[in-house]
Amino acid sequence: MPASVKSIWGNDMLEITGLNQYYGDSHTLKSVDLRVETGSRTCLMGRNGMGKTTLLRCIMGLLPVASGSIRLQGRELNGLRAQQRARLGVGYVPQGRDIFPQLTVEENLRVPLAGKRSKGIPERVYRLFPVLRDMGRRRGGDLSGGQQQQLAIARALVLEPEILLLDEPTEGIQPNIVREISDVIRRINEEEGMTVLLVEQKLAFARSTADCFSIMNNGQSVASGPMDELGDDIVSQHLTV
Amino acid sequence: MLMRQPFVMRLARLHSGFGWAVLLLLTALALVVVPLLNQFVTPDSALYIPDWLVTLTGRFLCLALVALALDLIWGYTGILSLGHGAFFALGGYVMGMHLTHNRMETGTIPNFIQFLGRDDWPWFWVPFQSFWFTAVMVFLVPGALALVFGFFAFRSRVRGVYFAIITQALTFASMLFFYRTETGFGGNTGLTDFRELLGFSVREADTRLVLFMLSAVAVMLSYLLCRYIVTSKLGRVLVAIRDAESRVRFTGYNPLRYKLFVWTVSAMLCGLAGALYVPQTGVINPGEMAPANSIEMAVWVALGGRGTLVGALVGAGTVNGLKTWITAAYPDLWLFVLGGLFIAVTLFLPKGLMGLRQQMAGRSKQ
Amino acid sequence: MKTRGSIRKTGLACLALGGLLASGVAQSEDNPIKVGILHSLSGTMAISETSLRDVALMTIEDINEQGGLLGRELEPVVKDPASDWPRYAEQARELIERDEVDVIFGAWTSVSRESVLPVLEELNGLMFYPVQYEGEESSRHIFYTGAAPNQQTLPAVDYLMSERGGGAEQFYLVGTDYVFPRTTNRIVRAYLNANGIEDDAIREEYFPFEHSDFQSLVSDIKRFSQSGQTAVINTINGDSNVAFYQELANQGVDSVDVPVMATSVGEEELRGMDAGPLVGHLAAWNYFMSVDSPENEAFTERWAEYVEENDLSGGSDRVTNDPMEATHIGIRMWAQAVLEAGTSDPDAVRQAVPGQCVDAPSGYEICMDEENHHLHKPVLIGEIQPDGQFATVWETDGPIRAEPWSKYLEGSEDKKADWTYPWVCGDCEEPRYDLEL
Amino acid sequence: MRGLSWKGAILLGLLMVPAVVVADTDGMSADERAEKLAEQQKKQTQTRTEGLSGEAASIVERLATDDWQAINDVVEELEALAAPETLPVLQALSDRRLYFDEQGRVLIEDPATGEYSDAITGETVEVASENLSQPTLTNAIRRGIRPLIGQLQLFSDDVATRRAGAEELADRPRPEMLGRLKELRAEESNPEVLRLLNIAIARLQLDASDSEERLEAVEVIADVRSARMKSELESLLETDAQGDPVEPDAAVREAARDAIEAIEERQSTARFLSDLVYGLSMGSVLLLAALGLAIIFGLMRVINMAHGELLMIGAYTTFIVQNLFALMAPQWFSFYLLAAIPAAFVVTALVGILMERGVIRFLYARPLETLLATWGISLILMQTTRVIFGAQNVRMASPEWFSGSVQLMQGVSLSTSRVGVIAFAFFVVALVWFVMNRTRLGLEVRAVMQNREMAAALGVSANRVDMWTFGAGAGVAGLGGVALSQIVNVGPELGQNYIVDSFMVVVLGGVGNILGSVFSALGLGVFSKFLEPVAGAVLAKILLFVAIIVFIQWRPQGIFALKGRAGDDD
Repeated sequence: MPASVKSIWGNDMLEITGLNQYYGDSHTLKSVDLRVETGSRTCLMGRNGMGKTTLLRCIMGLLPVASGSIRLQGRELNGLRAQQRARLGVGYVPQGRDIFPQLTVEENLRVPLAGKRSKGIPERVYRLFPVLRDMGRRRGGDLSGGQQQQLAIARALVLEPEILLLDEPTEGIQPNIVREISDVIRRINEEEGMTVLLVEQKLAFARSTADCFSIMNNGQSVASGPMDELGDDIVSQHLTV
Repeated sequence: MLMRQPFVMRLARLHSGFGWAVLLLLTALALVVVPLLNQFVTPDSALYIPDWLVTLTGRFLCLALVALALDLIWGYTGILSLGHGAFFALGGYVMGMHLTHNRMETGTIPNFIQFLGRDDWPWFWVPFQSFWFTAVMVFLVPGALALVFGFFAFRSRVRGVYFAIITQALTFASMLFFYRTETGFGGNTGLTDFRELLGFSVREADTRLVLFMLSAVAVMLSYLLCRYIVTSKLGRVLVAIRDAESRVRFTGYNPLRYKLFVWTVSAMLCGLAGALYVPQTGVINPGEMAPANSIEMAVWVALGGRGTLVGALVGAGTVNGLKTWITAAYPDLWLFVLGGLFIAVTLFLPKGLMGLRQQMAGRSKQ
Repeated sequence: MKTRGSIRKTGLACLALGGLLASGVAQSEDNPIKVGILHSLSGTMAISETSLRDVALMTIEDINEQGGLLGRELEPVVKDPASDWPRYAEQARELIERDEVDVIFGAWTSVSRESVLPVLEELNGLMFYPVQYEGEESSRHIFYTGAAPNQQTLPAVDYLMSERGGGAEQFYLVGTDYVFPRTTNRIVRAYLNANGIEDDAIREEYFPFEHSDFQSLVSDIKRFSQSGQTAVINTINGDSNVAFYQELANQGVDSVDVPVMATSVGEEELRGMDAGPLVGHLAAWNYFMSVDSPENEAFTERWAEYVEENDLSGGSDRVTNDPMEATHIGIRMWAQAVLEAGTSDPDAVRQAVPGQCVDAPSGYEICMDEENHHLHKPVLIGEIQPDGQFATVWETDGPIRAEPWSKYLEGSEDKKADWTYPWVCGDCEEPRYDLEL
Repeated sequence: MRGLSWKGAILLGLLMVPAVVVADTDGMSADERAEKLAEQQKKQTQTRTEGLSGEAASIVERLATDDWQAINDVVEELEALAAPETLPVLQALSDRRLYFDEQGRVLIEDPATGEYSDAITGETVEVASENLSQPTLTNAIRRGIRPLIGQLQLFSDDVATRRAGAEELADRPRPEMLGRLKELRAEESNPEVLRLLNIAIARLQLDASDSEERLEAVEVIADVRSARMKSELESLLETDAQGDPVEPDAAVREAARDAIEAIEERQSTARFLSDLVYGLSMGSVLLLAALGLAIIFGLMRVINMAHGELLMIGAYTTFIVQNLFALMAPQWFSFYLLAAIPAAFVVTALVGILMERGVIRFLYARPLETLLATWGISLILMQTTRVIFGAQNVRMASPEWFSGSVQLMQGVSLSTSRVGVIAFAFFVVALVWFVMNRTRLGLEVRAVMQNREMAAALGVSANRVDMWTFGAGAGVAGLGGVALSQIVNVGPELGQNYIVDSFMVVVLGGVGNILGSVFSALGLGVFSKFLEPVAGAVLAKILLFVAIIVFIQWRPQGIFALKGRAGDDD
C-alpha cells in the first residue's frame, strides 16, 4: 500500500491494532491497540515492566512481533527492517540514550544521514541544541547524561522524522535540562508539526509535555484520551504503585 | 535420593533398555563377529573382512573416540577447542616413545637423538621403556597439559572465540615445537618404524585385530563414562554453564572447577585415542598437531550433532569413511566435499545428523 | 592366533600353486603387470614429485610400445599421498594389498621413504627410490637409484676445498630441519674434521619447511665469511630456496666470494623461480639436463614430446632433472630384471636387479651394485646459469660406488649393506629374511 | 581508532628512522658495489676487442682449452702484462661469453646481437654454435679475473669505469699489483677513485717493511671501519710461538687495536640496527597479513578462517596481472605491481562479498559456527586454486625497480622489496585509517560495530554495512596478498602459513582495535628478530606463541583494550 493512502481514520500518524509479542515464554504485549494522531504529543504511560519500551521497540522494528499491525500514515510497517522504518519517518530516542560512545558528537549526528539526500546536518538541530555545536569534537561517551540525551534527540531529528519516539527522556537527568527537553519537544511539535510519542513515568513531565495519553497495564492498553482527561482515578488505578 | 543409588543402578539408568541392547549388539559385533569373519572365513567369501579393513576400522574407532571427547567439552560445556589434535598427538607420542624403545636394540639410540650430539637416551626418554609407565603417561601427559592450560584460561575467563583461537595457537606452537629436531622427538619425521608392543609384533595382522578390539572396548567404555558424566548432576551444571555461565556463577557454583574437570577428562580421552591410534598407523609425527586436523575434528562433532555423544561417533565415522572413499576414488574432489560439508552442516544442519529427524519433523509441522 | 596365521599361509600357498598349475600361462598373458607410482601430486612436495610421476608414466608407455614385458602390458597405478607422510604408508599398503602391484616407484623425502619401509617389509614389497638421500639405511626391499652422500655431497665438499673450487676453509651448513640435511651434515662435519677443518670453522643452521625469512641467516653468513674463505652447503629443500637465494642476492653475497653448493636445487626447482639471484652458485648432482650425450639427447627429446602429447602443465618449459633420470633408470633396470627373471614376482626380480646396467642419460653406463642395492653414479658439479640450466664445472672420472653407511660416522663405519645371499642387512646381525617358500 | 592521528604520526616517525639513516658513502658496501659494477659493465663492456697483437694475442690464444689450470695461468700472465686491450676478453670470460671453436679460435659473443667475434682479430665470425666449446670457468678463476678487470679499468679515460675498477680493487687487492697501484694513484685526479685506491694500497701495505707505512695503512683502514678488513688488522696483533707480537711497532699495534675497536663498535651497532630493521620488515609483513583480519574479526567478530585464502587470492591476482602485462603491455611490465594493487583489492573484495552474502550473514549470531563454515570456504578456495593454477607454486618476477637492496648502514641492508613492503604496509594502514575515519562508509561501520540496533534505528542498513565491511576487510587482505607475492612463494597453500599468525596479531593487539594490530604486528616482528639470534627462528616463534598465550590469560582484551564493549566476548 503506498504511503500516501490514508487509513480509514484519516488523521492517524500511527495506528497499532491487536499487537502481540512474546519474549521467550512470556506474553509481553497482549493485543495492544494504540492510535497516535498526526500532530499530537502522545504520552504512553504505565508502571514499570508493563511493556512500554517493548512496544516502542516493536514500532521501531527492533523486536519481532507475533501478530497484529503497525501502520504509519496508513502504511503497514510489519515486515520492514528498522532502517527502512527509520527512512519512512520513525525517529527513535531509546531508553538509556544509546549514544555511540566512540564517535564524536558530530559523527553521532552524521550517522542518520545514511538514508538522506542531504549530506549535511540540518542547521535547525544546532538551533535547538546550541551546546552540541561547541562539543562537536568531543566523544559521545565523554558527555554528561543530559548532554547525551540532547544528543540522542538531536540525532533522531537529523532524520527529519514524521514521528519521534522518545523512551523516558528524563531518566537520570538534572532538572534544568529536563525542562529544556520538554521545551524542545513542544517546540518541534508546535513549530514543525512533528508527531511525538513519548514514554514517560513522571506525571508532571508528561502533563506539561504531552497533549494526549495512553496507558498500558500488564501488556494491554487500558486507557487513552486527551491529557486533560487524565484524572486522578485513572492515575491511581494504573499508574501509582 | 538420586545420588544415593548404588553405582550399578546408576549405571543401568544411563540408557533405556533399547539403548543398552544396541550397545551390546555393537560390542558383540566388534568383539565377536568381526574377529570371526576376519579369522575363520576364507578370503574369497563375501563375508570375509580383510586385515586392512580391520586396521582401518580400528583407526576410525580411535578418531571416533576423539570426537567423543570433543563433544563432551564442546557439546555439553560450550567450549570449542581447536587444540584437541595436540592432546591426541601427545597420547600418540607417549605410545610412540615406548614403541621406539622397543624397536631399538639395547645400547643403540635412534638417529634423531644422535643429531642432538648425544650417545644415550635423554632423561625424558628413559622411563618410557616401561610399558606401565607409558600406559599411565598416555593419560597424564595430555591431562597435565590440559589442566595447566585450562586452569589459566578458565581462571581468566577466556572463552568462546578467544578460547578457540588460543587453543589453536596451542596446537600450532606444539606442532612447531615437535617439528624441531632439537626437541628430541624425531622432528619432522616423528616416530616410526614400530615393531613390537608387549612382545607382539605390531605389524602382524593378529596384533592388529587385538588392537582393533581394544579400540572398540575403549570407545565403548569412554562412551559410558561420558554418558555417566553428562547425566549426572555435574552434567547439568555443565549445560547450565554452556547456556548462562554468569548465572551459574551467581548461584554459588564455581564454573572453573567443573570446566577444568571436563576439559581434562576430554584431553585424557584424546590421549588414549592417540595411544591406540599410533600402533595401528605405524607413525606419529607433528603433522597430527596441524591446526587443520583439529578443526576437522570439530566438523565430525558438528556433523553428527553436538551434545549427543552418539552424534560425535556417527560424525567421525561418516567423515572418515567418506574421506577414505573419496580420496581414493576422486582425489581432486575431496577438499570440495569436505569444505562443502563444513558449510552445509553449519547452514542447514545446526543440530547435525542426530538432529535431522527432529528438524524434518519440525519442517513437516510447518 | 598362531594357528590362524599358518592356516592362511597354507591357504595362500595352495591357492598360488593351484593357480600356477591351472592357468599359469594364460593368466600371465591376459593380466597386465601392475606397477605402483607413489608420488605426491598435491601439497608441498608436488613441486618436485609431479615430474617423477610423469617421467615414470612416460617410461612405462615406452616399454608398452615395445610390447610390454614377457608379453604382458605394464599397467601403472598412480596414487597421491598429498605430501602427508603417514599416507605414503597407507597407500603403499593399498597398492600392494588391494591393487596387487609388483613394484612401486615412489617417495621423495626420507620421511616418506621411512614411512613406507615398514609396509614393504611387512608385505614383502619392492620399491625403487629415485632421490639422493642421506644414506644410513639399507633395505632388502628398496633399490636406491639416487645418490648416497659419497656420491653427491662429499665430492661437492672436496670440490669446494680444492684449489679449483676456491679453496674454502670455512663451511656454513644450512638446511631444512629434517633427517636428510641433519644426517648429511653430520657426515659432512665428520668429513671436514677428517680433512683438518675444525668445528669452529663450521656453522650449522636449520629452518623448518616453508621458512621464508632468511634475513638474519644471510647477515650471519656475511659476518662469518669475513673471517676466511667460506662456502655454504645448502641442503634446504623445496620452496624455501627461492627466499634464501633472493636474500643472498639482496645482501650482496656473491658466488665468487661465498659460493653456495646446493644438494636439492635442480632444474625442476629452478623452473619455479627467478634464476637471476642464483647465477654462479653451484649444485652437485649425478645428472644435468645440459649433459652432452646421445642418450641424454634422446631422453630430453622424448620428454619434450611426451609433455606435448599429454599436454602437461608447464608445456615447453618442462625440464628434466636428476631424480627424473634416476626414476627412468630405475624403471628400465626393473624391466631388464623382469625379463631376466622371467617373472614379475618381487622376490625373483629382487635377485635379478643387482648387476643390471643401462646406458643412462648422464652419458655413463650405470650399473646396480651387486651387493648394496645402490647405483654406481658419476658426480657432476654445475654452475647455475641464467636460463635455469647448469654448466658443468667439474665431474668425477667415472661412476662411483655408493657407500650407504658412511665410514665417517661413528657407529656406522663397520656396517655393511650386503644383500647377496645369505641376506645380511646393514643395521642388524641376524638375517631378517629366510627363504620359506 | 581515535587517536590514530597522533599515534600514527609517532609510528610513522619511528618507521622513518631506517629511511633517514644516512646511507653510508664510503663506497665499501658490497651490494651497492656489485650493483654498480653490473651497471657499469653493462654500459662499459666492450663486446669485442680492437684486435690484439704481440704478447697479448699469444696469451689469449691459449684460452682455447678446458683445462682450468691453463686458464688460471693465462689469467696470471694477463695480470702481469696488464694490457687494457685485453679487457673485453676478460669480461667475456667472466660472463661466460667466451668460446673457442675446433680450430682453436677464441671467440667473444655479443650478448645483444648473438654475433661472435674473433678475440684476436676483432672481426665478426660466422660460426655454428654447436661447434663451440667454452673454457672451464670456476669461481676460483673468477676470483682472479675480477681484480684484473678492476685493474685494467683503471686505465680507462672514463671516471665511472675507473671508479668501478677501484672499488673492485679496494675489495680484493692483490699483492702483485701494489707497484702498479701506486703508479696509478700518482696519476689519478678524481678524489673518489683516489680514496678507493688508497684503501686498496693500505690493505696491501699492512705488511710493508716500513713501520711508518704500516701505521699509515692502519689509519686509512681504521677510517673505513669495514668489517671485512677486521681480520687483516687482527693479524697484526697476533703473537708468534714465543709469545712475542708479530708486529714489532707498538704504535702500529695500538692503532690497529683502536681500529678494531671502532670496527667492532660499528658492527654491534649494525647488528642492533639490522635486528630492528629486519624486525620491522617482518612486522610489516605480519601487519599486512593481519590487517584484513583485524577488520573482519576485529570489527565484525567473524572468525574468518578463510582469511589466509583471501591473501592467496590477492597474490594470485598479482600473478594474473603480471602475466597480462607480460602478454599485452610488455613495455609497461615493470609497473604491473601498481596495477595489481587495485585489481587485487577488487577481486578479493568481491570474493569477500560473495562469502558474506552466501554464507556468513546467516551465521552472525553463531560465531563458533562461522569458524567452521569459513574453514570450509577456505578448503574450497584452496582446492579451486589448485584446479585452476595447479598445485605448484607460480612464478613471480619482481619488477626491476623492486629488486636489489637499500643500504642503511654498512652491514645493514634491506632488500628493496622489503622496504617496499614496509612502505606499503603504512600506505595500507593509512588507507584503512582514512576510510574508517573520513568516509561515510567508515562512519557507518563504526556506528554499526558500536551499536548495531541503534544504527539501524537511525536508518543505517546494518546488513549492507556488514557486506561492505566484510568486502573491505577482504580487499585489504588482498592487498596483503600483493605484498606477500613479492617476498614469499605464491602457491595454493600460501594462506595457511599466515592464518594462525594473523589471529595472534589481532588477538594480541586487542580485538576491535586496528591500531592495536599495527603495534602488535610490528612488536612481534621486532621481538622475534631480537630473539632469533639467541634462540633460532623456530624456537623464537614458539616462545612468542607461548608468550602470547600467557599474555592473553593475563590481559584477555589485548594490548589496547577499548573501553566498553570491545574485548568483551559474550
